[in-house]
Amino acid sequence: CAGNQSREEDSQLSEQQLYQNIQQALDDGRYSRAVTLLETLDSRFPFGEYAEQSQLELIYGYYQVNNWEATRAAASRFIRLHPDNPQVDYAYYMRGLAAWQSGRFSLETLELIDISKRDLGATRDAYVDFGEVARRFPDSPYAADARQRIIYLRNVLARHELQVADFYLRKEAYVAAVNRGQWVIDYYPQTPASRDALAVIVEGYMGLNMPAEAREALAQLINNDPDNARLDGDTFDPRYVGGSLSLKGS
Amino acid sequence: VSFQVSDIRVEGLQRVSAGTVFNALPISARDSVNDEAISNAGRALFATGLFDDVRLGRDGDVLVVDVEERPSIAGINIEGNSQIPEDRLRQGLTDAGLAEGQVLQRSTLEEMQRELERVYQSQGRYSASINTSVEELGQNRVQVNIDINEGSVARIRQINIVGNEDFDDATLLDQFELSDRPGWFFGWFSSDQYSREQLQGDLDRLRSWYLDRGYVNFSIDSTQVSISPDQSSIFVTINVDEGNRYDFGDVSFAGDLQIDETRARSLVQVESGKTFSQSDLTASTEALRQALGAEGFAFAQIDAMPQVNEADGRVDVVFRVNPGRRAYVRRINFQGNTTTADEVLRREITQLEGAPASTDAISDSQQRLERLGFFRSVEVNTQPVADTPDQLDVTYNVEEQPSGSISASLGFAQSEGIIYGASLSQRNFLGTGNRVDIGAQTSRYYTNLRFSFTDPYWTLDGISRGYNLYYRSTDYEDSDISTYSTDAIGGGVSFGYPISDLSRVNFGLNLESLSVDYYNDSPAEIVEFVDSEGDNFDTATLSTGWTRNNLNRGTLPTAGSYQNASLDVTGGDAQFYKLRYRGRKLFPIKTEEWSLRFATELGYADSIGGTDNLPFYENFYSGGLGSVRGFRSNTLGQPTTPRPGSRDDDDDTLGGNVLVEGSAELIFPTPFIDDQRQVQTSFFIDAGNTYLTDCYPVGDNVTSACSSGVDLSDLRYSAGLGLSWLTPVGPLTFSVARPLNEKDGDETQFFQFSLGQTF
Amino acid sequence: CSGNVQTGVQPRELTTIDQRVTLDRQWSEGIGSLTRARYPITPAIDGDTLYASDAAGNVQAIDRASGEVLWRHNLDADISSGLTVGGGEVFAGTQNGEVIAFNADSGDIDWRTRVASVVLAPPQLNSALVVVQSVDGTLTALDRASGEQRWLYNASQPALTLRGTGTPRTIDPVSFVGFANGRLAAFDNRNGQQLWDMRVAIPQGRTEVEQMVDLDGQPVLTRDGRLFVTSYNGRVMALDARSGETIWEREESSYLTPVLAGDYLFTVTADSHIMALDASSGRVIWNQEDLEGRSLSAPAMVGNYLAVGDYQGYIHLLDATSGELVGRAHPGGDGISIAPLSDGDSLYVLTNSGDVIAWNLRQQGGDGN
Amino acid sequence: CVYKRDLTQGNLITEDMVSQLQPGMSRQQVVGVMGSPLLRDAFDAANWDYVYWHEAADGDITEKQVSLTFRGDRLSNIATQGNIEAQVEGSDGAAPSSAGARAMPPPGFEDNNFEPIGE
Repeated sequence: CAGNQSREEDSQLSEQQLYQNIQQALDDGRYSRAVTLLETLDSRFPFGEYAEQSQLELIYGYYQVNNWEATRAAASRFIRLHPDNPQVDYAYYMRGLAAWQSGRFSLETLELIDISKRDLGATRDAYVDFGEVARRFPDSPYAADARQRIIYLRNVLARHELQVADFYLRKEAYVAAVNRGQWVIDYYPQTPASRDALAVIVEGYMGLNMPAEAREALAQLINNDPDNARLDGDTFDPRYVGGSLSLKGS
Repeated sequence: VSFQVSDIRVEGLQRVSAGTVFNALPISARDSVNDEAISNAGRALFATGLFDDVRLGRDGDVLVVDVEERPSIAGINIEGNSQIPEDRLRQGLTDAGLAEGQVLQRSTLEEMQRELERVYQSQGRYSASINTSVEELGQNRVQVNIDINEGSVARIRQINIVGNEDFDDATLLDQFELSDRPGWFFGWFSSDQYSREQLQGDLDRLRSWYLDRGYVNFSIDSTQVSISPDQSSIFVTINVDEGNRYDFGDVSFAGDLQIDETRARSLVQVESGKTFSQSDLTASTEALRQALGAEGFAFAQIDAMPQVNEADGRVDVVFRVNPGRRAYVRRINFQGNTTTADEVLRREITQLEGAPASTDAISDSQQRLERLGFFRSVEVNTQPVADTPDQLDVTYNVEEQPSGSISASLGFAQSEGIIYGASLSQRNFLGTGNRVDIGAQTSRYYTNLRFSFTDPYWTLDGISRGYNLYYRSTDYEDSDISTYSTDAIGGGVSFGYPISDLSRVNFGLNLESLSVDYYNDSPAEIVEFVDSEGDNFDTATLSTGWTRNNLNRGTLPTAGSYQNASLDVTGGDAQFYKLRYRGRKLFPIKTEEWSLRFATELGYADSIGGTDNLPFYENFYSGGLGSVRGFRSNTLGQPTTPRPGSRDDDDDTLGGNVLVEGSAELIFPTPFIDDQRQVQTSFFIDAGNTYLTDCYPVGDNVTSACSSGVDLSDLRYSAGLGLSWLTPVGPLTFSVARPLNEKDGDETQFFQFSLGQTF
Repeated sequence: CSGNVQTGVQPRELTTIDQRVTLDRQWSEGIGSLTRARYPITPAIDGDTLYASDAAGNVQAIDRASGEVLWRHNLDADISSGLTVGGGEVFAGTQNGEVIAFNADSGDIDWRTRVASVVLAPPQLNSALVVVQSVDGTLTALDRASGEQRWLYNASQPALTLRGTGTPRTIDPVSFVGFANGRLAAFDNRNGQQLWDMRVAIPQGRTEVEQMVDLDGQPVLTRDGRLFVTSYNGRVMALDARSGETIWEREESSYLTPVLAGDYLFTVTADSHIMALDASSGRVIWNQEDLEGRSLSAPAMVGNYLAVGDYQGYIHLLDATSGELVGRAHPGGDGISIAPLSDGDSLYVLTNSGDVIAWNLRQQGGDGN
Repeated sequence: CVYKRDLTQGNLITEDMVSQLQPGMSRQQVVGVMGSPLLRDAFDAANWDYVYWHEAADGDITEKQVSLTFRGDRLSNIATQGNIEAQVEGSDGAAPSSAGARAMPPPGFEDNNFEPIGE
């Protein structure tokens, strides 16, 4: 018996009037009102004239009310329903942005908490979505911003790998350390962290006392990052492992 | 026949946009089409799921597409469901594509109706009936009504097991969860409601009952379920063939065992001559699988193959072992640690990356994470690495919970009245895993400034280092602890060493400078002590302790045990030593939520060297929360002797140099609360008291009111109900307790609570 | 907003009737408990003796006229089915899936044989065999003298069946049996070969309950070779016993054995309507619906009246020709679900609480025969 | 006296595994014998290094290395280092876990049991 009176007056409006009210609410910045109206429009006229446009505005509305999950869900739905709609790059971009926001951490700006040390689920999602925008829509208005954010995210992910590699070096688990270093070089080659990854690989091989492989990595390190902190000329002094290594066989 | 399409005209569209039809139609203007292309087009349009009917025709050379749109659902109204909650129903409907805004497919509606009826039937609600109706709302929109009549549950009137010779029906029915009697408590706990799943479960229990008692060939021939004409009673008949009993024959191993046979035999619980038992077989295969898992064979498969030889009535068992490839762990990932740092988790993991996988290490590590007390839940799962079959990645998924307390402005502990000031105590400070305690508090009796910092992993091998500083000034003028006050300032450092998987040793040094003074109504003991020993004590204390712990959770544990023994030796202005032992043991009963908890705390302290008596402010106290609940805090012990002429008459206590405390608790699941990890309720019996091996001197013109010696009949007992709750602000502890052997002069307190201190 | 409507038919309140026949209680005897499961242990009449037993195997032989207990004996077997008496022996099924035969005079057990499952329907005899159907749908024929198994046939069984099993109708050459899967079959008693088999009720509807099509009654066989069968959620049918061909059929759901008297076939439907049908054409002669929903027992002919018991323990008498309610008695006894027995002029009723009561019919005033 | 766990890294290498290797084997066959190499050397795909490194609690280290060079998909050279015959420890070589005994869940410490002094 409990009908949904609350949406009574909205459900009488025609598609046209509903859309007007939505534009009005959006212009006035009354985003939660706009979101409810958009949801009504979406349920009453799923295939109406404004269907696609209203779904895009719904993504924008959810984003404005900081509802990251709903933004991502609405964006995914738009991408699924209208894969070749000219505005689909906007959906990918907003989905990435929502993941980016949920990955941020309030204290992060205070540099008190280094998010590269924390759970990077959201960061990875953002990285994938922005990658989609940059790759498939190179000349979309959002591509430039996406590329910037990709660089930032990539550094965070690479720094995370290095921290774990460092832990395993201290723990004397050298195979683990080398593999973590290798991961940075495979997946995040352009990041500054990839140079420190080489240093980790050198130190890991030294730990395993495999000088040949260590020198191979050292050669790479020297010509990629000659003034790396661990380098003094072409000898490498490790952070934890004993001894030092120079390029010329010793 | 084919023709050149000059134009395409779409009719019957109401709300679907023409664009959608055009890009779904495989034909476009100026194509030449034949009958076959037209029928494909019809099928394509139908596949969009938007149309109930699609008709394609010709008008000259114009292709006419006449569609009848499927209505879209404006709302779904569900009536009469009480057994199945509405949101689960709606979720089911949405999954099946029946949701507001979606297109109505009548076939899905019928399918949903049959599905619902099947669900009710499996719950024994045979007389349930569901009818659905669709109301037109105009503009091709419809209102869907689902009217459910759940009917009554058929009650089991009889379960009859036919063909059982060696065990009678009653013994067998004890193993069943279903019963043919209404519950003993107004049918509240009745389990005579028929459900097919439960019957299946009971048949399995019956089968394992026989298989665990040697009936290798036991079989259930058939089961009949019949219902009375008025659909209110269910009769279950189970026809069984027991077969005869067998004992275990000899045990052998086949396949590539990877561990030596003697060790394998020790793990296996099968002894020839013992009665055959299926659960022994399962336990043995599990033990072997775990042993192989520890050796890196994470994917080992072990099957126990019983071979019955009728001749001597014995069953020989062959354990066929297939170790599978040796497994290695490539990467270990963590999810959910939004504040705790990766290293704080990773250092607890005994399994390393780039190393052989050990199922023990992987599951032990989950336990270690849980014991940190930072997480509400810890789950672990392993995923194989693509195209490298013998490598796997391990992911620990944690859900963080507040692991400390921030009581910024106001705290209240009954024994000290209102506490002002701020205190932050965090066991996972900013997610670094370090334990930080910063506190500034003043209350009626004391001012307390403290700072302590401990890093559990000063070295990666688990050596911990901690240091602290404190300033404490107290004035026990009219509190229960006798009438004197002490001011102290001190600090120290301590180190902890792991000496095995389970236990640790710690050493520490603490320097303190303390001053005592008393008031005119202070008891004779204090005055005499200060007169003879002085009122200023600069001391250094060397402390060493041993701890063994395997509680199953860091906070509110329900299983495992914890022991801590410590010896502190103090030198300087006062010389004394203190021995302390704390032990806790928990036995989970049925599920983890019920458990029995036994705890004890014993203490003995005495002066050495130049000091005659243990300084009274170092005495043990008893009574109150975390000790003997139901008695006012710190009021158990020998009475003090009032000095002649002093007006103080209520007999405070000085505590004692011997402490005996113990408690037995039954922890039960808190009703109406589903997250049992944040709350713990229990019935308890506490016991305890403090004693003085020899009374303090009281000077010559007074007779001491204390009687020395430890007399266990003086132990005070109390019983009551306790609740601890981990709130975001900090742990909250309540208890209501009634003393059982209260003596005159004891001060009791029925209701006690405290915020911010875990006991 | 919508109440929880109880499905099935609501029992009707009794209305006052003009009592043209009174039932005088002759004698009554406590037999013992039929247990919560209410095992249908129908007593049996042989000559002057009535044999009755409770579920624990306490058997009694009672003189029909006086109600005096001739002998009492405890069989070490838990009885589950009605009793059948013949040739000085009494046969019954046990709760542990056996069939037992015991001496009608002393109560000593002659033989006991394990069959596939519990037997609820009373064993049926012919000169050489004892034929039983067990709850798992298995038809077993045992040698009447030794109890050895001669042949067996097992029918397919739906997941959910109605409580109770079809009682076979056995004569020397042939046995006719209705199964829980809605089929009726005829078997050659020599070897258990199926002579013919036909579908009486077709399962329709969505739920397992609506799809039940048990033939729980006993087929009625006439000397001239006609067979009358009832079925749940199915049809009442008349068939040619030899070929199985349908003579007539009516859509009517019943799980009780009908009674044939002359040209009248009386059947009690699942909704507890009592109907009289013309045995040759199936036409409805009368249809008494006043006792609707009262979970009536199977009917029995006594004199010119039809007797049925109901769930509140009432016995109702109907005039066989008009269907009018003409007599009523109320022994109570927690309801009557077992069909009353009659030898033509007195009536024997076993109540659910385990008392056997004998009744005599007395006319009121002069009319009626 | 600090309790240290054994530390194992890399693939478990045994004598009979190495003895089964001969030149000409395909990469797939090598994986069949040795398992897949844990140490990934991205600089030089033609070379697979199987490394075994075990450091016991008391500090003594067992090391084994098998470096295989491939020409295309065929194994061309096998070089070994360290004492290949040494006994190979499983994971941390902890005491055999007898199923029955482990009633209580395994190790850890409650409230990371280092009591700051003076509380």
